[in-house]
Amino acid sequence: MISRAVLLALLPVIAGVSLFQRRRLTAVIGMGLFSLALAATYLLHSAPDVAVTEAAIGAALVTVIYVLAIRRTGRLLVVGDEVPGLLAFEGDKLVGIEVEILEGFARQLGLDLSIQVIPHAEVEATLLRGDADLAAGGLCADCDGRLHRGRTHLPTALVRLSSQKGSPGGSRKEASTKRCDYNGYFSDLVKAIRSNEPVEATLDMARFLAVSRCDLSDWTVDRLSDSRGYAFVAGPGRADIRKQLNSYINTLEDTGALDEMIRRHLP
Amino acid sequence: MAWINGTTIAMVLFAIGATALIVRRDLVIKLLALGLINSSGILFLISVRFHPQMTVPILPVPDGVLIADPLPQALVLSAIVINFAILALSLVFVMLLVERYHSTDCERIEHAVETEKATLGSQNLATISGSDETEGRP
Amino acid sequence: MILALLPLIHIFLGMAAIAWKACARATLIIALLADIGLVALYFSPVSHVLSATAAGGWTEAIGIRLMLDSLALDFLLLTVLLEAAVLIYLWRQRLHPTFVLLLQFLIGAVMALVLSQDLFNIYVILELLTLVSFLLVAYDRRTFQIWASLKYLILASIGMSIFLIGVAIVYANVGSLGFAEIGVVVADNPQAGWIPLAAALLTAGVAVKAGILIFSLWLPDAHSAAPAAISAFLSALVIKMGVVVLIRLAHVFPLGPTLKILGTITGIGGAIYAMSSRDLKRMLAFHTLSQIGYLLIGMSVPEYGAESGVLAYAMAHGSFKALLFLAAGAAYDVVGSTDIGHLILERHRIPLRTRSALLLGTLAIVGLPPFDGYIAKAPLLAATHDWTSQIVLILLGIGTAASFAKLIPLFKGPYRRVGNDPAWESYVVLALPIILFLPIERALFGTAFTLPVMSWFLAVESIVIVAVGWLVYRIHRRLRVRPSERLFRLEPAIFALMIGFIAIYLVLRFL
Amino acid sequence: MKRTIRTILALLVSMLVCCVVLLDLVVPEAPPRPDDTILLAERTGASNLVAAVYLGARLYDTLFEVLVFTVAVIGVRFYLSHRPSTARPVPIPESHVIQASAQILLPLILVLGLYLTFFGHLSPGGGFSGGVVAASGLLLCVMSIGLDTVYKRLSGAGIERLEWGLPMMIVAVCVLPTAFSRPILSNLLPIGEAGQVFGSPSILLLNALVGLKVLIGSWMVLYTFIRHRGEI
Repeated sequence: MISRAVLLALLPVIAGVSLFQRRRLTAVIGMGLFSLALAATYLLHSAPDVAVTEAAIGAALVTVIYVLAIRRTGRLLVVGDEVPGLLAFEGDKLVGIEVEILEGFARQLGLDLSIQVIPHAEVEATLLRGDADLAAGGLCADCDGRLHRGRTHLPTALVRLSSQKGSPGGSRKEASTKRCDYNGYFSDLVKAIRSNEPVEATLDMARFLAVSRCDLSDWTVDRLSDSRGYAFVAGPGRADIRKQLNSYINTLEDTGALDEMIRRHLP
Repeated sequence: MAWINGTTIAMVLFAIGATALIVRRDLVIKLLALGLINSSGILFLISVRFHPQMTVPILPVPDGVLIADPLPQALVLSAIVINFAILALSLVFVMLLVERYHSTDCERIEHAVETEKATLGSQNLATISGSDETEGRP
Repeated sequence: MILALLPLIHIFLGMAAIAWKACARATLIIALLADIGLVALYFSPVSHVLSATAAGGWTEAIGIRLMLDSLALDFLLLTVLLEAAVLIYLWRQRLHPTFVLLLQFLIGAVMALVLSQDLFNIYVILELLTLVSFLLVAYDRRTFQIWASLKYLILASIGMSIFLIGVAIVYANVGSLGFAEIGVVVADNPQAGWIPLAAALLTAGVAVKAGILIFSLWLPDAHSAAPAAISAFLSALVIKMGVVVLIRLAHVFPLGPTLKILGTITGIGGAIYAMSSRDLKRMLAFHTLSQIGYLLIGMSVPEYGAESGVLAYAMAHGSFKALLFLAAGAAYDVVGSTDIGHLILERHRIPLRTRSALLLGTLAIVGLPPFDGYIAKAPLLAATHDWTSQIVLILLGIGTAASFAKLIPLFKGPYRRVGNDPAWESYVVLALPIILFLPIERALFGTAFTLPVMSWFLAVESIVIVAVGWLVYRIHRRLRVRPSERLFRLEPAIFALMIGFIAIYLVLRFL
Repeated sequence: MKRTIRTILALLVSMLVCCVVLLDLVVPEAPPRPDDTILLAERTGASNLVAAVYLGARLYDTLFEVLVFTVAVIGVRFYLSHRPSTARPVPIPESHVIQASAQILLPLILVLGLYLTFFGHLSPGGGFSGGVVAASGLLLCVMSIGLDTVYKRLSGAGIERLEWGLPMMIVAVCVLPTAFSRPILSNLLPIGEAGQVFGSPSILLLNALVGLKVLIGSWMVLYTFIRHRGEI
């Protein structure tokens, strides 16, 4: 009686905690655990047949196929936001300098390359959680000390873009409600600039060049620093992958393939 | 303590599942929430006529002992398998979508699908794998 | 005795199509012939072999019963008709065995559903139907198809969980899942406290599959994204499986006012969206919503003749909607787009037979005499006596005419013989019931049709409705208002589903 | 901000649904149903009443459930097989611990699967759970001798033919009684002594068919997922 009540009360807790996890893998395993607890509950509801079936199908089979689908072994998982020329959609394919480097690198390692587009601001957190091997997508700012920043493959600069309408001189209230810093997807930023929403963003050169095709007469543009460079970033404890990637980029540079890629993608 | 019974917990699970299904943007987690909603229906069906004195429906049972109704238990076996079928097939479809859009964010995918339909019209839309056009299109 | 053979033959042959890949096409013909044979038995002297049976001889409350009543017969005939038309349509195309398997399973599940008299059996078959149509919608593996069918699966699956909870409550109170036993218990004590909740759960669950506006927000995307032959099946037949279950539920539970409200919302909402849609297939999908509203209002009317009117209208709608979807698919193959403006510009390239099929479908759908749209609507209009239902029915007629007025330029000249529609025979199969509807329905339903159809008043009324619809179309074109389609996204749709359930519950409990 | 509002709304609406059902739930005290119980045991000869309902009184439901499973397997294979498979052959784990434990666990798991399948009418279990348990045994095989070896051996045994052959056989078993002018889906085989393995031959046969079908189906799903997983 008591055990049934305890188990029943435990079910929503397990389900709630596991469904609101940030990491997919934790959520999947949490739901597997939930299924197991559910099977035990069925057993205490004198339904042993159901318990056996739920344990075999719900806890084992479903969890196994979900883990198979999202596991990382044999795969080079790269996260990053779109950057025109470096990593961007062209029709239904991702193209760019970084994509080409990564494809070659993955082939060299014998892994399947898997690139996921996530908001720029979440890249670092994803790496720190260990949900990805590498980060790409026009990373040129300084990163957290625990991450391993690779060698620069393309020089760039940082540009601060802010709309004049909501400039710091304006009323504070307007500034706090209307202005949002760019932390979503790059495609959202482009849309916001096209529709003249007040935006403030720090952009790298490639993104800025793409944005500057829009009408920027209402915006103020400050050049922040010149001596930056794009690089890949590896997650904490992945110094090995940084070393391999650096040497791969070195060979690309030595054979002249890197220059050729840059010429092809950045006219 | 009497309120902690199967039906109450099943409905609480339904509420958690529905909330997660709406709030979480990650498609894989949406599917897990869908599985939770289905499980809540199953738990409800098992426990709605359950009484603590009931015993396992396997003969022989001693005289005077209530046995649990075997019919809902048999129904639930079907429902569990159906739940598995739904989760497996939808996972395959999510995999296809992620492969195409390189993202598991539901809103982003939805937005991309809509713009794709709007810009290209209904012709020449990209297929997931380009080589299958000859393979048995109806 | 052999009633269960009807679905099982399809399932067996579907599997056989994968087993002997070369014979995939042949299994479709064998299945069609078997269906025609079995349904013909009903009209023969040995019709007792199709009498009600219990699967496995379990006649007790625990078993599953199958029954061929007029509702089932109507949908069986519609299924056979559509099967023949789609078979002809697909005949010259390459068919993958998996496609044949899924098609056979779809037909088998439809037949099993209309025969079933058991709540949980209906649940299992609805799930099979969901999964099969989920796979068929995305058959070409285009991304928008995949997204549309994923949305369909998620919403349908939530609906089915709600349905399952309803089944549990019914079972807890009745101790059986057969409609007959439930009907007896409900009739014994119509004021019992469990009835509103159980009815609300069951209705809301099925409504997701039945194409009711607040619940089935997946429908426009899924039906317009699917390949043409599948769209025809889904819109003409599969969506009505939800309606079949609703009719069976309405026989048992007091659903009248609920169905009327749902029907009004669905019908008018669907008509408004259909009017503002510029894509032919999407417009047809929205129009399906508005026609489901028609059926629901018909179901809420208790008068004599209304139910056979509903059945007749379901059949009529199946025939002309399938015709329109198939012809739209043929037009798409030529023009490469289903945008109405595009089709009108390129109309000289569309084969004449396709255009005639579109014209026939349009004439039938707006309800002009003497086609089946009119004949099927007439008994409904004649049987509804309360003025609110009358007004809604008339509004729906106007909405239909207004949305199909967009197609008028498509039928203007030049009429040159261009190309050849490879599938025109399938239009002939579907045109037969459209033109010869009255004798067919009289044979099936007897006297319910003699009285109202001949009335001059109804004929004039339907012509006036079409004329008003055309005027509305002209006005609407000037106004250029388009309702937002944000509602049809996944997350708002889940919200709408749950709020809709609460609304149905409140109506059932307090009205 | 928009997210917060949406979260609160979602929570509110789903709690409302939850409360509506719970507050209005009327469940009478469950009357025991001895008549059905006796009938079930008598007419099927199975002492596990759930199996008697599942494969006896409600075989028609089970049939459609098997079809749902078949559709799922076919769907997974059809939609994933058009994708390119992984770049490299799936490796065998190097770890000796896994290999050793696989060799010990494998027979145990297979015996458990067989027990669940063949004693499903006497004790908890049945074809579905037995099949899935046996399939997890195959997964262990994959870990010890490699995916491709297992796949080749199983294909050599002709399991692809069984994949659609078994549902056909199940449908045929269900339809066969009509040929002997018995109701469709009823059992033809004689009922033996209750409580014995062969006390209920028809349920035993159906459990075996379903178990094999589920074993093959689950294996195919697992194989397809290992070979062609997507980009998540």
